[in-house]
Amino acid sequence: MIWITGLLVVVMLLAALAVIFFNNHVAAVAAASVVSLALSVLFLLLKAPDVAMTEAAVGAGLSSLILALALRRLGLTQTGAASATDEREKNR
Amino acid sequence: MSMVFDLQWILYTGAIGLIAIGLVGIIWSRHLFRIILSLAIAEAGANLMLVIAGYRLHGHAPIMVAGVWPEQMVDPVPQAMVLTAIVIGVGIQALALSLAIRVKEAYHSLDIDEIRAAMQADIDAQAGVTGDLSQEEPSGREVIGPTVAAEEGRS
Amino acid sequence: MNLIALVVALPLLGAFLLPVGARSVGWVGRLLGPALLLLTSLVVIVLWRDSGGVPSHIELGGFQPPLGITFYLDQLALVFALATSLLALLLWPHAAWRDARVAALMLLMVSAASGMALSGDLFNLYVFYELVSVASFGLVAAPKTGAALAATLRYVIISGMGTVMALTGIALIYTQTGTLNLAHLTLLSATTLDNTLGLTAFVLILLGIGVKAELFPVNIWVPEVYATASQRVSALLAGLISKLAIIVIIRLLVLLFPQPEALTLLLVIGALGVLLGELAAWHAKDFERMLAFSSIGQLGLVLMAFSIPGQAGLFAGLAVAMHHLIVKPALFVLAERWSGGFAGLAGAGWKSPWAAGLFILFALSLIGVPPLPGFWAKLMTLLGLLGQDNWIYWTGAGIILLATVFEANYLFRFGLGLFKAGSESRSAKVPVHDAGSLGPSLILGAVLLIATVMITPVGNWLAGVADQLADRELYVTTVLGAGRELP
Amino acid sequence: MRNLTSPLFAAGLAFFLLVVVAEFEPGAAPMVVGQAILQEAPETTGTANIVTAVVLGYRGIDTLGEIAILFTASLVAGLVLERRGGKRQAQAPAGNVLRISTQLLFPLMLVIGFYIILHGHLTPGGGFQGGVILAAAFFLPLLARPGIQVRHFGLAVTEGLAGSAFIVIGLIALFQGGAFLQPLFGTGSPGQLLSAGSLPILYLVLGLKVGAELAGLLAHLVYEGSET
Repeated sequence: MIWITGLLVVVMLLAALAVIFFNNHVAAVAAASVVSLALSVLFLLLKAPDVAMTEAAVGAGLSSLILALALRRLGLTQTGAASATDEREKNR
Repeated sequence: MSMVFDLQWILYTGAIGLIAIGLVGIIWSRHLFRIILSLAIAEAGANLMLVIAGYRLHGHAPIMVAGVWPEQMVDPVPQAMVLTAIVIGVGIQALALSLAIRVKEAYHSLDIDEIRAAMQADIDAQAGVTGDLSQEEPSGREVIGPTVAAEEGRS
Repeated sequence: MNLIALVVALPLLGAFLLPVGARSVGWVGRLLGPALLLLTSLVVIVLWRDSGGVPSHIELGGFQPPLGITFYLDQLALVFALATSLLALLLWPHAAWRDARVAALMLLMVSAASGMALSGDLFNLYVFYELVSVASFGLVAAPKTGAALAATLRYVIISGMGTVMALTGIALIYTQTGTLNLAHLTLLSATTLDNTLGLTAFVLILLGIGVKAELFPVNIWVPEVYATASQRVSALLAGLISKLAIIVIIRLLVLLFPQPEALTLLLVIGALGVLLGELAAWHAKDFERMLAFSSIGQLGLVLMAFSIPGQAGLFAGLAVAMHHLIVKPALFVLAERWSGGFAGLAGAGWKSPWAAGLFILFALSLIGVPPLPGFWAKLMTLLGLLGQDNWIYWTGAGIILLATVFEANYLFRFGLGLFKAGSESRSAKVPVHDAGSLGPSLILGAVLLIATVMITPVGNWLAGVADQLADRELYVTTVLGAGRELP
Repeated sequence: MRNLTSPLFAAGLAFFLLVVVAEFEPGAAPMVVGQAILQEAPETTGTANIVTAVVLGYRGIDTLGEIAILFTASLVAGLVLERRGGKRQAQAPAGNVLRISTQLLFPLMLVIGFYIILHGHLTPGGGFQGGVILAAAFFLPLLARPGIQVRHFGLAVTEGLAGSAFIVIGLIALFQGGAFLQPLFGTGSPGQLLSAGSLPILYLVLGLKVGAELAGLLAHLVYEGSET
């Protein structure tokens, strides 16, 4: 139990860091859903099956869908050309 | 005992780590989309913190099954709270994204600082306080307003 | 007493039905909201009369506290529930007549604000607080100009940060105590929350709820939101919602956090708010942002008053808060016609003498000119601060006096500007008030004058409210009963 | 400046929180209210899933507030994104595979969604989780056939009526002399599908409302007022 928990926490925190540091927005959304999935398994380990189900359905599923739709509407889906903002963020 | 403590410690590191990473993301990023993502991360951390608050070692899920007594179950109350918090979180996320979509259309930028500058210019123009003073002397709020002070405060 | 749940349930029901109902039957959209608000005000008035001023509680869902959620009905909760309905009725926005969705948002905000006033459960308070937030996002964004949307987005992000902090604070408290009922927490607080953890939780909740209370580090949204939102929405946010947030903070402080450091923290945050708010207001060049910054300053003053230990502090804080609750919405309603930069308002007072008179009345009360209620509120705060044998409190008193000088300066400058002889081209464009834009201010001005005349009974009543607020034992016995066995 | 100080601030906060939580007794939640609810919930509410008892019974008003928040968020998203005379975004029609799989999936997801909602008082799951699946079920056709007309009015009616039903059930209890949102119709025997009185009805209503709101949100994000 303790090893699985530790592994999950590490994966979760790495994915969370990836959300901030990935320059690609699509990858960031994917990382965010990895956070949700890891969290959902953690909830299951913590004997919270209701919460785990909700986190998986809402956090990993619905929220990613909403983010993906928003990405399209914001015109951020193209992976190659980084926008001006991205450039600035990289340069800081 | 040390095993027990380690588990607790790992879990809290996870929760607090998520909160901290999320807060860093919110303050540090200038890109709106990234800020909204970071908000979700921080919220996830707070949710995990709540669930841990109700965890009892070697406990069972709070569902009546033969052979499991209420004394062996984990606390159902934080779980109910987290259900609520998760749904609230996704609602606010969708709301923020809708706003971001429109803001981008209005200001052609997703950079929070550029948007803020454009918004201030807009507000000043609408209030009719541009032109006369803004060039040579910064308006009062730029110098002393809580905006500046608050950013010092929160960083 | 169970009927008090209607105050939360009815506006919510109305809000759920409005977007659909208004599309089928047009007049529903226009009348349902005000009618429901009248009804909820009546419910509160009747229940208040029946209660005779004695606190009571109700159990939602019929589950005994501390298991279920309770509403606690003391005079403070009832007066804020009533103020919520009445102010929303008075400031019912024009846009709500055209767009049923704005009416629905107003009703949602009213429902949640009443819930915040009444709730006796930590997490339930958080839920209502979030509902107030989300409804206010919608109301603020409703003009849909680029600036309004951008301001709302920044407001959403700051509120989101606050949410995370408040939730973390609640999690800390729950981890330590295993309960959420405020009365139960009060019983347990002496042994479980009087430590670093308690203080951390308080700071986190203070920062979280402080977003709505326009507290110092988390108030960067205030000027831009009030400058872009419709003035009536700003009036509600600055007048009512910010006070509710402060009342919640103070109730938690009284019940759960006995640490003296918490009071000092309030004093420092309040003093910074007063100083920065009033200075920024002094620098402001348009009416709305002047009001916005002045509102930050006033809320800092409220916080400073509450930081005085004991019943005296609660009394002073309530007095300042109630005064601001009346004055600030009235001023924002005046800004409805007098929107924008000072230059464009030169000579506007000649065209709308009633509005100018009202402005001067409210300004005098804000500055604290006797015999207006604002004077007594400020005097009590100053005396309370000076009565503490502590240099920090004395510094606080000095800051208030200094800020008052600035406050008087910019308010007089604006008042004089109203009567400046404007150039011909400008005076042609000077906006004129009509009955619709003056009405709410007139009513609030009348309330202020009545309070001026009846300052003794009003003061005595407020002292009674403060007594109830200060009485932790009363809260516990009212909700949990005396000597009942608790889990 | 803020790119250096903000990580420091967050690291400081994290460290402080860790110091605070390190004081906690390891592995043992205080279980004050939780234990009491675990003991009495099966008798008082008749649910086997005690989280459901808390969500709909003990903390029912929280849940009401929560669906109100979701309702508000969806309302505001609609308000913000709506634009008069806006044209649809031109989309490439979906391939056959997606269309056919959608047609197969739709009824399946409906069944699963309602199953999860209706067993919420017995097993993990309930109104929220089922509602999300319902929303997904209604969203799939949008992906497969971009031209399809979103029936906002239908969604709004579902949303409004479901939300009102939740409150009306609460008010019935109030006017029968009980408290607002008090569970009705007795408890039945815990573990049966037809048990727990009015709680499964509340969960059904909740699921419909959550589903309609989320579907509305998604539809707003896909279509309304899109440029070009």
